[in-house]
Amino acid sequence: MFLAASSYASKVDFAFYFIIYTSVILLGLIVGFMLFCVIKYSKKNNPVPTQIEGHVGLETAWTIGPTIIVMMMFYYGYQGWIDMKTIPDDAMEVKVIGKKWSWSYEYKFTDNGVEKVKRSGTLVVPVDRNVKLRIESLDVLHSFYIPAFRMKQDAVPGTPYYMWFRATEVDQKYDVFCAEYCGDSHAYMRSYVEVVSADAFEEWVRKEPPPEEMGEKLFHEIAACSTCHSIDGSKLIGPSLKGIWERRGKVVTDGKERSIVADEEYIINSIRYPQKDYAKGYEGVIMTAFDETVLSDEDIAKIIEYLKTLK
Amino acid sequence: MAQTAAELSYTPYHRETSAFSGIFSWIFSTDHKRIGILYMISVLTMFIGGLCLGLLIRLELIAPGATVIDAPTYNAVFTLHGVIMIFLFIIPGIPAIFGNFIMPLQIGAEDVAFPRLNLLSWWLYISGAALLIIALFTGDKLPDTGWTFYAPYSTATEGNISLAVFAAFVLGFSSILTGLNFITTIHRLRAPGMTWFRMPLFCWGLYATAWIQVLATPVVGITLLLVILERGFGVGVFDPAIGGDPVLYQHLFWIYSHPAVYIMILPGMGVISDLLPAFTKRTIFGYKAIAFSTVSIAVVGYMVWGHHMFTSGMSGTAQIVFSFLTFLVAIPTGIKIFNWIASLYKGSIELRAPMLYTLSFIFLFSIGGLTGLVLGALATDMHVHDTYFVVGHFHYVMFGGLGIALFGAMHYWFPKMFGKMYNEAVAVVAWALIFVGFNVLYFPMFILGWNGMPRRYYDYLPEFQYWHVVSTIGSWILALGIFMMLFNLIRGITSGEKAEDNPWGASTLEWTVPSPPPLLNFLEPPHVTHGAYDFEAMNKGKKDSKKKKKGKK
Amino acid sequence: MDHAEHHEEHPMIGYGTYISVWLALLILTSLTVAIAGFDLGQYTTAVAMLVAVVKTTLVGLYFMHLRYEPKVFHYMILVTFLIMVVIVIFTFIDDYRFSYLNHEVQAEVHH
Amino acid sequence: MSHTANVAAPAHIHKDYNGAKIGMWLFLFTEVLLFGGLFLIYAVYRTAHSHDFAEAAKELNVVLGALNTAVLLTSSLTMALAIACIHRAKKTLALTYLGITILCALVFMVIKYIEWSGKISHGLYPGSEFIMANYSKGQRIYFGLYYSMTGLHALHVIIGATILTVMFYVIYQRPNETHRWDVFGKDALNGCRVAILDKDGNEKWGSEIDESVKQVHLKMRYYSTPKRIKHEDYVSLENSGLYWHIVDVIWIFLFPLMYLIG
Ligand code: HEO
Ligand code: HEM
Ligand SMILES: [Cu+2]
Repeated sequence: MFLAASSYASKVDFAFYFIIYTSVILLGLIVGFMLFCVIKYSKKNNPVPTQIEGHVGLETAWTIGPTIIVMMMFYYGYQGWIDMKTIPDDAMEVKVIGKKWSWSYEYKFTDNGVEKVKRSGTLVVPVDRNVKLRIESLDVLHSFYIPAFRMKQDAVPGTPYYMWFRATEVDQKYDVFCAEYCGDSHAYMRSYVEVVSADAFEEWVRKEPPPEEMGEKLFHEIAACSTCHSIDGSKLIGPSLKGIWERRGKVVTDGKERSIVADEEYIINSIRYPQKDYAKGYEGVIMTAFDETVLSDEDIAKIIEYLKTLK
Repeated sequence: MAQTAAELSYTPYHRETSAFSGIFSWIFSTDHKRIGILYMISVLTMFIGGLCLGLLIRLELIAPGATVIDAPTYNAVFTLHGVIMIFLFIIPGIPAIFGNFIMPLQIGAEDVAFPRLNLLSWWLYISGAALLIIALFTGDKLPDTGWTFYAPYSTATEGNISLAVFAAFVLGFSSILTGLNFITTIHRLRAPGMTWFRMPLFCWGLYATAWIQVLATPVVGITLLLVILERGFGVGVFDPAIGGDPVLYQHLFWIYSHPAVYIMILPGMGVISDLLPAFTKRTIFGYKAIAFSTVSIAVVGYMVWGHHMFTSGMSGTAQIVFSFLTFLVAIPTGIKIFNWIASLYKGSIELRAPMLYTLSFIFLFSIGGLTGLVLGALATDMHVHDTYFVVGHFHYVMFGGLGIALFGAMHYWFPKMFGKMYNEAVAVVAWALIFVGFNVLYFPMFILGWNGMPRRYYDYLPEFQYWHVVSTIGSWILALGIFMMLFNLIRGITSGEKAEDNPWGASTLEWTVPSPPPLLNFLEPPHVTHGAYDFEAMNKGKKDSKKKKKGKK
Repeated sequence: MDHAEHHEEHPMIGYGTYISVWLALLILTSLTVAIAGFDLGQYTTAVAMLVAVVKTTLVGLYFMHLRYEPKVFHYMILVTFLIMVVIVIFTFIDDYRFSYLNHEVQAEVHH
Repeated sequence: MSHTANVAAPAHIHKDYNGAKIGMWLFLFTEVLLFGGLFLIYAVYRTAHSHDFAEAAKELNVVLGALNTAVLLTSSLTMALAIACIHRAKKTLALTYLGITILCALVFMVIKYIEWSGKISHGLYPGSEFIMANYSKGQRIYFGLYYSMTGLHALHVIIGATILTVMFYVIYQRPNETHRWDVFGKDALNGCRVAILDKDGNEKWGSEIDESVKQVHLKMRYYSTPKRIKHEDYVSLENSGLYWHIVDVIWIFLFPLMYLIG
């Protein structure tokens, strides 16, 4: 069977196998009895049927029996779930932000008494440590799903929801999927969890990319603009941003066409209020709006610096 | 066979003349039998459309990456596949076709209570279907939300949602009218002596279904209307940008759509309860238990909708309550299954095509239902929700349940509806292909789902490919079987042998009228003196009437 | 069909009855409006709903003749009413819908 | 024998008076649940944002709302009276009451129009910039619901009024009764005789049915007297009345929930 790598995964698997094995037995009995009757009481073997109206004892038996069985199933289901839902108090919090079509992660930490935020496009977590996820969405519904942890929680715009896990295997990399349909590239809204040792984690959190690389990282990983905008001129969901800086172009605002120059103001507006102007040819294509909580003004400035390099 | 006096002197319903001629004598007919046939043609057409889309989905998924279509098209294809299969195939399915044709015959009525509403219901069905097709060819982008139309994606996407949603609204209306008609018919038009507990179980299934149709459909109606208002005017009730709560949309949607799964399955269960006695020649085991379990499924079915929302961000208490009640639904369903297999005991079983479908229904539906328990359990659903495990589950219950029951019904009532017989050997081969193809197609989905393959995925990781390929091959076997079955039935209509009035020796009332029945169903007003599956009384009755006839001579 | 022959004619309801019901309805309406003036706090809505239910009952029993209809009608109405209650209660069990919308709440189950 | 039964039968299916009423009530249930969905949404948001709802409700005009309640209640009365008059075969009076009912519907719509247009001119409508800028989430939802619920209700008033107008015409047309039998292809009728007899049983008019007859069409004129009134004469009016009353009942709930939250 495939790997189960979180603290509660084994309970989930137990509930699963309990239900499956019980079901297989029941189904076996049902099919067995059916086959037996079909042969034993075929028209040839039993030309004269016996009319049996019913039997109160049997009727009671197959009401009470299944009731007991399903209550057990409910109980084991509940057992595994209550673990998932009871978030340990000592858990380290990571913010998970879903948007069309990428996941990004934010870690708060203190460095010499200064509050800092680390952002990443991969969920890096220390092994054997309780991790609490605060799951948010910027646009539509998404669902944060790590099969190896048997864990899933929808990301609902407007409301954060919480989930937690404790990874049990070190130096592993697992897939993260989006499990709630969210548009064209739903199937590509993937990410990874990397489980590392506690020391490696501390080192990783504190490591900042050099400032000049930050714009690139934001563009490709954290804000993941690159899921919709190519940098090589090819057309994805949105227009390519190759040579965008100071490019002249046409946009559609409130149904009317107008010419613009892609200067700083225009780019900032396109990130903050993407539905105001549509690049011509992309009318109605809804881009996620990034407010200050997700991309600060400095972040946008860094992204613009990066865009300037895309000649 | 020598023709009896009755046969010589009646006009079958499809030959009857009316104020209209040609095709108009059908599409403007208020005769429940003609409307049943109209529904049969339109529902099966839609089914074939949906089936082709299903095959296209499977073809695309034969390998990772782009295979035959691009991602937006794929998303539109599964949305349409779902919408067509749910709203145009499976919900109208058995009630609209066989409920219309057979139910009035079974209770000894001349027609349904409101024949004109019945026709209106068909017209609404056609309008809904037309609107859906119009939605495909207008607007900038195909509707791509999945059949669940979840907000806020549905309120924000540029896809042509409003029209598609309106189509679903219209279809809901059609469904409501059918339900309203059947409740009134069963209350008011039962023949003298046809007491509630002498009714065939098929009628019980329809009766419970009809109540759900009447009391659940309006809720989805208003929900879909709100999606349209949201798109048009921004009323904001589901849009978090304005202040609304998308999870509330899910509550409202499932308040209808969970009871709707019982709209789908209860008529199918009714069919099975009718077919079993016909091919075992013995009364059904536990008639009342089956009747009551039908009603209790309908009732408890109203209280479990939250099991679709375990990962949506619902309160913990709600999750526990909904999970608990979900397990309770399994109990009446189990009672049915056990009574059915007990009905085989000491029968005199004939494995004709309808009976093969009946037995495979019990098998496939059980697999579907039992995997439903995995979904209903809290811990496991957190993992398998929105994966192929769910896709496997609902195809087993819907297609393996209702779909197979519908195929069985098509064979069983075929001689009554058309007065002809299909070729039995071809029917059995087609059944075998369907049965094998079905399992090869859908069983791998459980494995995929348990291993974490999400649903509604255009593309997937290479490690999932093996089972996807198996599944795609299964889809071809299944499709082959279905086309063979349809071909065989159509050939039966055009050039089948003439069928007797009661070719199966079944005990319910519809078999006492000529095949095909005359316009007003009964040549002599029926008088019911025994239960639906009372073979002894039926055989005695036959002897008595023969004696009488002899005596007259 | 057997029912069709002996459909019971319900007794003629006097004009006076209708007019009294109408007057009662108008009085109840003024009552609701008046009560809204006082501040009954959380009970305002409860009282308003209670009055609305009484008004509905009057309309149903007299204007819609339910008093004189066969029992089936009453059972059917009861079923519809119960379904409505079930839908509301079960939605309300999910109380995150109320708390979450305004402020942040923990998603844990507290035991 | 059996074939005559075939021909006569459809007529008596339609005479199932209780059946027609059950059908109507079932339809009313769907209406109740249609609004039920909205009331459920209302209940959830009201619980979540009770303060905002109370604030937003202050924008509504209680006097107009109460007036409209009275108008609808009165129309329900006249509707019931119209049916009572038909029972007693008082056609003119019934038509008068029915007319008043339709008039009330119009008055209701006019008042509704005044309310809505007043609000809209102040920028109080869903999605308006004014609302988005000045109102909290709960208040925006309140207005979204206000327009959806009263709008859907108004739509029902319009539909109801249309049905009543049709009924007005139908009753006005009475006492002309038309009966039509298709006899074409019903061999059993061949050779039968259609006749009109006077009270002594003498034939005043008569004719044979042969192949050339396709339809028998009878147009009768009678005057409604209490004895002659049959269920068929007012079951459709009663059913329209039921619809009208349910529209009223929904308003009975909408009024306090929208206008009177303190
Ligand atoms: C015909 C339609 C139909 C039917 C009859 C059912 C029946 C059931 N369903 Fe299913 N369902 C249906 C159609 C769907 N369901 C879904 C999704 C779905 C989900 C949500 C999954 C998720 O999204 O995470 C759950 C929890 C269930 C549970 C159940 C259960 C417990 C039953 C029970 O009623 C089954 C009862 C039957 C049993 C149990 C087997 C027979 C009994 C035996 C053999 C006796 C012995 C049994 C015991 C002792 C237990 N279903 C979806 C997905 C919608 C979407 O998201 O797109 C659809 C379409
Ligand atoms: C040959 C027949 C069929 C094939 C090959 C098929 C295949 C599929 C597949 C692969 C999916 C999953 C798509 C995805 O998640 O990406 C799907 C979805 C679905 N199918 Fe089928 N199916 C068939 C018949 C049916 C029938 C008969 C029904 C109903 C009775 C049905 C109802 C649905 C529904 C409701 C969905 C969900 C759509 C959505 O996610 O919105 N299918 N089908
Ligand atoms: Cu369900």
